[in-house]
Amino acid sequence: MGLDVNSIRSEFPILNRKLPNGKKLVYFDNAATSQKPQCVIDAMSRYYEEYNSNAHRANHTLADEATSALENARRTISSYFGTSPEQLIYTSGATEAINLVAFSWARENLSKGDVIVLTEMEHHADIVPWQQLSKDMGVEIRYVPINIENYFLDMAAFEIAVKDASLVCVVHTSNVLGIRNPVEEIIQMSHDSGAKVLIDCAQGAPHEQINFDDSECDFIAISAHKMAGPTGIGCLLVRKDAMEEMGPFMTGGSMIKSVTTKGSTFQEGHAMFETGTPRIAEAIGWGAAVEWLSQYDMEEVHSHIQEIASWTAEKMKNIEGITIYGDPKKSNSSGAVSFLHATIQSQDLALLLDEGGFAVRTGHHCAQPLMDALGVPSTNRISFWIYNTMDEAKSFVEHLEYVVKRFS
Amino acid sequence: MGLDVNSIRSEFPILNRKLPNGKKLVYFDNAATSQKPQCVIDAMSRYYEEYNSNAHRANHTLADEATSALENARRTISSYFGTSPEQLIYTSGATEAINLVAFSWARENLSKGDVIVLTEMEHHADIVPWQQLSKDMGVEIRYVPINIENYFLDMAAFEIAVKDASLVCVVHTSNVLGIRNPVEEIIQMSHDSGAKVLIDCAQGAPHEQINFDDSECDFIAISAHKMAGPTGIGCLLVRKDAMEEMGPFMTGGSMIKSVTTKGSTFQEGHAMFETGTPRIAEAIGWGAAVEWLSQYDMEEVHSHIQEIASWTAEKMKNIEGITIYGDPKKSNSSGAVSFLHATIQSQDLALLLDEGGFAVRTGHHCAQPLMDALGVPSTNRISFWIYNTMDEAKSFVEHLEYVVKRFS
Amino acid sequence: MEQRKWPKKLDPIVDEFAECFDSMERYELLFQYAKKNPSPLPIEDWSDSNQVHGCQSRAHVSCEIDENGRFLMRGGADAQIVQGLMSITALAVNGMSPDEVSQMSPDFTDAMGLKSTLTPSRSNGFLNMFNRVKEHAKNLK
Amino acid sequence: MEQRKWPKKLDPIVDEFAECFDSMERYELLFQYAKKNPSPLPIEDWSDSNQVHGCQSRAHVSCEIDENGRFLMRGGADAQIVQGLMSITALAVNGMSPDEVSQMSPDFTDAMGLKSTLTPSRSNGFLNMFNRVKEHAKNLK
Ligand SMILES: Cc1ncc(COP(=O)(O)O)c(C=O)c1O
Ligand SMILES: Cc1ncc(COP(=O)(O)O)c(C=O)c1O
Repeated sequence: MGLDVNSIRSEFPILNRKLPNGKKLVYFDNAATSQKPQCVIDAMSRYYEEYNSNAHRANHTLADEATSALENARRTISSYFGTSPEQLIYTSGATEAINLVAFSWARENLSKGDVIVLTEMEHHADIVPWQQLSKDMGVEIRYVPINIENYFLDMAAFEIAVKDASLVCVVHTSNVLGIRNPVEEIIQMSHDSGAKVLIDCAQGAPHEQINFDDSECDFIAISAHKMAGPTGIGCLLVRKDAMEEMGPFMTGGSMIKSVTTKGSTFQEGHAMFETGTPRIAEAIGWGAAVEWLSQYDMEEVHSHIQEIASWTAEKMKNIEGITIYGDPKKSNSSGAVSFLHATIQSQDLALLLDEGGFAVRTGHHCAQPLMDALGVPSTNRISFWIYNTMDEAKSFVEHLEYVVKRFS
Repeated sequence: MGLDVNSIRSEFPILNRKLPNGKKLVYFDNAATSQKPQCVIDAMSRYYEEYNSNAHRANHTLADEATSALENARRTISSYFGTSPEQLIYTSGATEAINLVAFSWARENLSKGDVIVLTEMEHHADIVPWQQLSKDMGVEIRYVPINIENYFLDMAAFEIAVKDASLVCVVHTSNVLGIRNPVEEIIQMSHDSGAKVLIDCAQGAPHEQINFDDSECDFIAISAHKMAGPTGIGCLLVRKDAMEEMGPFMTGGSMIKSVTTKGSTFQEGHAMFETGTPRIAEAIGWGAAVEWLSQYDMEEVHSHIQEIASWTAEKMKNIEGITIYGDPKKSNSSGAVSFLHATIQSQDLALLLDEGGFAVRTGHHCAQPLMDALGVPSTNRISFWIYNTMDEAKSFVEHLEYVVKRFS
Repeated sequence: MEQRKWPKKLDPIVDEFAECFDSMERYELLFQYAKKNPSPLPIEDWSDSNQVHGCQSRAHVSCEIDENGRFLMRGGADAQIVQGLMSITALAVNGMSPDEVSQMSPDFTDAMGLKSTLTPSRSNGFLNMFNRVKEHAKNLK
Repeated sequence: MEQRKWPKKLDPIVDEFAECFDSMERYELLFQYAKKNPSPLPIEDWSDSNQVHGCQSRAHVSCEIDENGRFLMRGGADAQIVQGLMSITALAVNGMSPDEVSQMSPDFTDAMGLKSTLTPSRSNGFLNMFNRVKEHAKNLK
């Protein structure tokens, strides 16, 4: 069968976009955020046009419809991630999800001297909350290095670091390198050492089918906007026993059972962690995105992306002065290709690529410790998704060759 | 001139909604959330259809456009609230805004024994975060009672409570009673006692023009969704000197200056409090909402609402068994009318009103201490906004009379 | 026609509701049934342990097996609509075997024309009450 | 026609850019100007205090008044496009009075056809660099 990429593209209005300079948009910044199919955009508009209402305590029809839609979205999304609605806590994104673990679980269950294992490959979202915790509580942080020959985690170092650890926080797939970490092994080894595990699936979820319950992982953080969903929403998936160990984080309406001037009691389970007016339109939009995605076989989607990425990387290697960071040919790479040119500085290159219509991310990608490990201040990064085509990749390689010839 | 309410209504697609039972929707649940004009819905769709991209570190055209739109929205919104963009921190809503003050300012600047003044009229969002702080840090909470004769804050009690207080947190306008508190006086008295002031403007912002800089208030919390904006966004407005006293709250990307495995340094000002992928579509939607709202004179909007509310309340008082909580005739009431019937229980009444097409909120309205003060477990509440009409109010009163006749 | 999944003795009640002219009449009928609770739970017996959660109004249910080994549900609620549904449920389940109760479906409310009033996200708690009764029945088996 | 708000000596440069066939040619020209910096800031003088913030690439600017009371801007950047703009800015401001510098507008970049490349949200920092120079000028007045 194969994916019908042309038909998929036709569902994304933005992919017809002409840039102000007349060039057709070639969107290669998918690791930063994905584009949205019309059905996702429409699901949110329909909510606002037909049944917008504050959810919960529904005593009127609109509130009933909004609440049902919110909770149906929770069912759709949790089931897509292989778990039950009770294990899903809506957050504003992966960043808030990780902060939630730091505030609700770690502050309640760790104490001075306890060890948290991170890697050099983490996104700042999975570093800074732990550094803050370390400052406040005196927990120790160990960083597992990467092997800069093959860009893999140094699993021998991990094995040592995980001893006596209480919490292990690892990125599923690096947003810079596209490297997919051996999370199954990491979860197993962490549990063997008695540590809880948080996997940052911000990049993983758009590229493979995550099965939370099967993974036996304790916490998984996900952002909707990188997987065809809207901005402003994401989730933390939490195993039952871990959830029972969590204390409240942000507090206010909805998460309470009762409030008096003497004190308050809280809801149990995921409801304790969701306060204030819910992200109703966002949840509905994400639900629609997940429904849209679930019509495709993620392995097929992955091979499609992988084919483009490995072809592109191979061609780029032949261009004078280009260095690639990561191993895009590896079959489980997410297809993010980080690169630099020897003489054209990364920002200059970004502008020269933009001039050709190519949306390419440039900078430290919120992963400065990884940049330090690679010995560079920044990289250019192209990253592909379901709607990208080999033709786009070809035109990119041509434009890059042209730019390098003219400007290096 | 007067408002052209019919023309305004035509901008809100949902107001043409027919409910499943064939009745026309009459939306009287505006204090829970407002409806959105087409231009707000379209602004968000347009973002997703034409220039969706992750913001910041913009090196390509789409990212540039998204970042500009995000920051233009900040300018539009902050200017509407009479302050500069630097004083506005985007949050997910008023609840997160208040939690931000608790985590970032209070935890840094208060200590055991310090006094926080609340009122009995607060929404749970402005109670529970302080109770948590009290549990964790031993700060003392004083609740200013309301006078249950006229439903006003007991300002004599406030005057006593504010002595030696470090922080005063007061709701601008009660979501249950519609009562607008004398916030100018409260701010003055608090500052005179050396206390900082947080005003919860979730209900205030949709009903009057908030001028943050002029108010001299230290913190103001606002939700977009109650003022024609989307779900999932709101803000905390913070005075410059208060912002300088705040420490980081949630951490991760964007809010940092540099991250190394040794430690991190943070951005200054509002950027320190915004981490992760921004609520881009939401900010754009809220910006459009504020632009839409700013074509109207809020005093005119207020009189329109007030006229409907006071007329309706007056008529309701004549219905056998109806008690009204609050003083909707007061000229600065927000037009929220809380009521109960002597024999028809509030939830039964809600369903009977819903059957007529009337969306009415019922419950404790996240204000259980206020319910306790009023001596009731819940109320029914109707609340009006710019697009409501006297005809809707008339049909509501008729239906209520009919229900009371038939079911009491 | 769909199969009726409720005890035969509910048929007249279901028909009575189904024949109502509109929702207002159905509500009126529920208000009437609220007064016909065959086995009320006196207010002084309303406790935290027999409270139905997720119900915005107060609703309490307690179940037992009577001397003849038959199921007996006692209920009370401050909202008439919930109370009416409780009465009807009690009329149905009282006298059944716990096994029969544990297999009952709440479909009769659909047939009564109350579907939209009783969606899971309406916080009137009928479904919670009903599930509570079935849980009791399972535990009493 | 819009009034030219830049020093006359920039006219030939502005014209040179305005006559470019497309953006690629303009960028090429900027790369060339990057090499013609009249007053470079040697890398060993790049410090935290003269770094231009909000600029993703490294850019440093330091300003002084020379013995003749004339403004002198020294700059260095690792990105050629920013460096090219710095060179052109230096060509413009060097030799001006601080007062003149503090009143300069960055409009010449629009006339050069670089508007879309230099929006405030592009993190290439040209505007930050330019404002930094003007601030210096104000302080040196
Ligand atoms: C007075 C008041 N404060 C705070 C809130 C909380 O706002 P949100 O749910 O948008 O965070 C509300 C809204 O319900 C409110 O009415
Ligand atoms: C690996 C990784 N973790 C975490 C995040 C943070 O996600 P968000 O910005 O949606 O909170 C990102 C996205 O940039 C990411 O790539």
